[in-house]
Amino acid sequence: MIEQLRKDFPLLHQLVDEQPLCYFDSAATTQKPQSVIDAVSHFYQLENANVHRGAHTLSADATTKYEAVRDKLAQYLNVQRNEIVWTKGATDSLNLIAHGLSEKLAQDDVIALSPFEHHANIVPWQQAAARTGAKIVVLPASKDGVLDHTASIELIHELKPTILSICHASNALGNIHDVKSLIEASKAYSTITVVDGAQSFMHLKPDLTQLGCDFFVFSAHKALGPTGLGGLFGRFELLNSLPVYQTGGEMIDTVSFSGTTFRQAPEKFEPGTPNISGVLGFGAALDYLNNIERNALIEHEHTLYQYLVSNLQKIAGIKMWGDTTHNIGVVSFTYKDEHHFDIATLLNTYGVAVRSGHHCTQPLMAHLDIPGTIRVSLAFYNNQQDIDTFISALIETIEMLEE
Amino acid sequence: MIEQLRKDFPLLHQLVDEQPLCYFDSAATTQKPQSVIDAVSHFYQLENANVHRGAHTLSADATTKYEAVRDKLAQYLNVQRNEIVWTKGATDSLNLIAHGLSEKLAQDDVIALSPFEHHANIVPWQQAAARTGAKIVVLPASKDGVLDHTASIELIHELKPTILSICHASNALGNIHDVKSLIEASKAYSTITVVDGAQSFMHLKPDLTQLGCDFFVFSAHKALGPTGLGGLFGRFELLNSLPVYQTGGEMIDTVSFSGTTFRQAPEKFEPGTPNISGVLGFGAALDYLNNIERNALIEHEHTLYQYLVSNLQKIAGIKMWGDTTHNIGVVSFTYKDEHHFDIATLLNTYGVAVRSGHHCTQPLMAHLDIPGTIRVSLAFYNNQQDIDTFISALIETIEMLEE
Amino acid sequence: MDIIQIQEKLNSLSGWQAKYREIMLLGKKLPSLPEPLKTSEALVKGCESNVWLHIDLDESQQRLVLIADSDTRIVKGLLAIILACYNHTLPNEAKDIDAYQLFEEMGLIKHLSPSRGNGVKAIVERIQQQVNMLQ
Amino acid sequence: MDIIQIQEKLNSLSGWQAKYREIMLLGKKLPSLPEPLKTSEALVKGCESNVWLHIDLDESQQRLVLIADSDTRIVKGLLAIILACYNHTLPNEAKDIDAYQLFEEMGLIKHLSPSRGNGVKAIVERIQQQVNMLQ
Ligand SMILES: Cc1ncc(COP(=O)(O)O)c(C=O)c1O
Ligand SMILES: Cc1ncc(COP(=O)(O)O)c(C=O)c1O
Repeated sequence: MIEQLRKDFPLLHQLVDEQPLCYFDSAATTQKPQSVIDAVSHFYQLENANVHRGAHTLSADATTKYEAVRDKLAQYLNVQRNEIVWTKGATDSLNLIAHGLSEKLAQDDVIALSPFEHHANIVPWQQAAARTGAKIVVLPASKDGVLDHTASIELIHELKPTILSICHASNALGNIHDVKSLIEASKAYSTITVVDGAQSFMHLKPDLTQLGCDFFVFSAHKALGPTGLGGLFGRFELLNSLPVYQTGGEMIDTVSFSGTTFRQAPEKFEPGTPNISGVLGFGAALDYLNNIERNALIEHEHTLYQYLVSNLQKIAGIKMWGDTTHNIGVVSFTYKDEHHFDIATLLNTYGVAVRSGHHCTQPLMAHLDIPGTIRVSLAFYNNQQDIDTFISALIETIEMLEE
Repeated sequence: MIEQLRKDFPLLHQLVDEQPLCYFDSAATTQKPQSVIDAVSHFYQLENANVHRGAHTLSADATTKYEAVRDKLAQYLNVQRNEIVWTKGATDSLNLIAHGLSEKLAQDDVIALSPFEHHANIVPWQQAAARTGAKIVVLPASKDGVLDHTASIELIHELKPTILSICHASNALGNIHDVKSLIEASKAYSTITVVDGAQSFMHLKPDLTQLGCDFFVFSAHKALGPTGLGGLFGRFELLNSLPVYQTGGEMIDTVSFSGTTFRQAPEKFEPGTPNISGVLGFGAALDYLNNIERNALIEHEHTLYQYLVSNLQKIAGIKMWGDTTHNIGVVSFTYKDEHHFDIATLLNTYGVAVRSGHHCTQPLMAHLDIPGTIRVSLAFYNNQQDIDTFISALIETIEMLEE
Repeated sequence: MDIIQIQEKLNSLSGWQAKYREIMLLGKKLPSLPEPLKTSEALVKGCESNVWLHIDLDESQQRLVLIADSDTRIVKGLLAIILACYNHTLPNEAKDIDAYQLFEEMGLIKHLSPSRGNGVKAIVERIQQQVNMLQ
Repeated sequence: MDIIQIQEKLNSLSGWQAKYREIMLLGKKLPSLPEPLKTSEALVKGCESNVWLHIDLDESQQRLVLIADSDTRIVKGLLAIILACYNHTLPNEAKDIDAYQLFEEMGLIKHLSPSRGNGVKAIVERIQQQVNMLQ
């Protein structure tokens, strides 16, 4: 099955620096199947028009197709279509939410975050805290990078946070968090719960009704879709109660120089011309994800991940960080005191594309007390051959460093 | 020449409802040349990677190409590369600027706008005014929709606005404003000048150093480029002095739970994964625009526009709004008391794609005292045949309405 | 004309121009709403043109009475078709009327697009909502 | 090794692994910066790894003296190459050194990419800036 799916991803068959590519940077951005690429081209070649405003056929058709993807996405996440807002990406989504929720924050209110958060799920809350006098509290985690779930629940009971914002899966380490139980614990205090689903959207296909969160954010480019697009889910009542964020065309009801009235969610939060080709391309990505046999995919990713972890365990001096049991398929490692940059750069000479550094999680690196890691992030389109290439390249790299 | 260029635009050769398409909605969004469509596909097929963070070759190459487009754009506008910020579109750009400039506004300060502004250049200022107690003043214009330039300059001298934000060309009527002289007049009072270049970017290729504005905004999709991308120019000192807007990855220097420091402009304003394919596609659009012989293009657009206007003048009952002398190629008209929607819908049955309504300029429509217009907006890829088809369709439409 | 006749008529016409001519004729025949009835409550949101709609139950027979108007000829014609679908039906029957399918059969499907230019979709939704409230 | 020798050596090696091995060797030969000199002023922004750089003029000859260090082996090697370009040149000469072209000739061009992972570009820019200030 996987060899069949791999054929759908043209980039995987490229030579990079004259070597076959082993792409292990899917947590940064996934590769795209041909059907997504074609959907974007097709739009520009045959259907391109602005949406929502036109009496003409092209515009009406573009609008219909554009809005149909909202339905498709709502279905993927098991929520309602008017609870979906299109944004520029997960970062944009989190900014919108943190801005909107600022109104609900008062002096000394608690915003609870985990130490695993991406900067995009930290800095907007710091800004909100600065505006309102709220304070940020960080949930406890082990020295190796695993959330202390029991202590986190206790802390929630103790602090009764106004907002809890936590990643469903960590981009730096791949850890999957049991967000459902954290959300449940918080609900006793009417905590508003935000889930950063950038890394879980594709790997876990979360059922948001089951998760019970108030907000959920993601980026299309991390789920086979085009760049420049993301979105958020917000429970309708709450979402619609947020103040407007960006303003402009399309989101207004009436405008005059003496005053302006706004539409309901989701339009209220969608000013300006949207990323139409991005949405249509993402529609094709959702089709692709819906058509894969999910159990087989999970099975494959799991086998691959076990294989990767067990091979790394055999190499003396390798330290793997985080939770390698509940994981979306990411290994973040260091080798003795060697700098991650050297290892990643040398691996690259073998066609092995990994990411190195702090992965936009500086506070997590500070918590682990390391400058950064080498991150190998898998997707279903990786195969065992990729991992074999990586392991032998890593062994040679280490030899070179030890010379 | 034009027939040659038209071949580059695949969509123009489509049948819509089984009729050849006459696309007159370029002010809403332009069609895309094949080279732009190819640049986007090419990126996803061969070059797709996230930018700015990677040690691996794909990522480094994507970053190089991505940043090269910033150079290309800076050159197109005749400014420096660190004065260019990528955004989601003109609306996003205006929100960023209005948010940032709020800090420079105090109670009763004047924000001067023209009556021609798109909602995207009104509502963000209304929000800024509401936050700060500043007030919005509207420059004077004639009943037919032409800015009273002399009276506007006088008003600037009288009010000494803190901010002047005005469109270079009106999207609803096509009027070109002499923004240079308005900017010059304002400079005496250190007015911060913002030019909404959404409509002028492609048609006028503005030299911003010559215009002398402090900020300039545009959308890629209105200039042959992909959707979901725009940008802004800001004079470096001023731009860099603005507070951060959205926050997250990439725009930070260091993040810790005890505090965060930010980078300089433009990175400071570019959190999150950007619209990479959009930027590369826009690079191809800029190449395309740079390669057209501009004088021939202007000549062609001018001839076409004259032809359109003179043909419309022959039809009794047609009223054309705005300034048909200084115009980017837009005719906005009404026919007696007929509703714009009926005319646009009937025109569409002839394959003629026009826009109808308020064009996101409700205050302008209120000023003209009409509910909306039918807008025919030209681009260089239109030809005389398009206009002949339109005029005969319009005549038949009118006959049908008069029955 | 009842809805069957309208359907037959529209189906017999080929080409959009002919269809729209007929639709506008239907609109012309629809009585105008007196100005006092053009209230903001009656205004249907989601249409770029103005559409006013009133729904009530006929006291004696408990059947639906709809009156509506628009400032555009075409939307008024579409309103005439919609009214022909729903007028004089029982609320229970109205709930089962699939205007979407009817428009599809008449080849007018694009008027149900989510585009804001015309609001047939919004009108039909408003009718269904109010019918639910009437019961 | 002076820059000519380095260039010859690197050109003679085929394959990236061999080149990087050589670059890391060059780095090993570069003396480490004493900790007190690793100041935040000396830190070059725009590198993901830490790079410290000091530039001064040799009193007697008015030639450039550069010392630098990095916490990564490869960047340290690249620093060795950059230092070999600039060390002991006159400020006027330094301004004409096109490190970009040199790196291109050595096939190391990708280290001048605007990617933030390595900051050769930032380092070269810092040198040019400081040279300008020294004059
Ligand atoms: C003059 C003007 N300003 C701003 C905008 C907003 O552009 P966008 O919708 O791409 O954000 C438009 C587009 O309609 C415009 O014509
Ligand atoms: C967990 C997490 N949150 C947020 C983001 C930000 O996503 P984007 O850069 O697409 O806005 C990322 C991407 O790196 C991520 O992995």
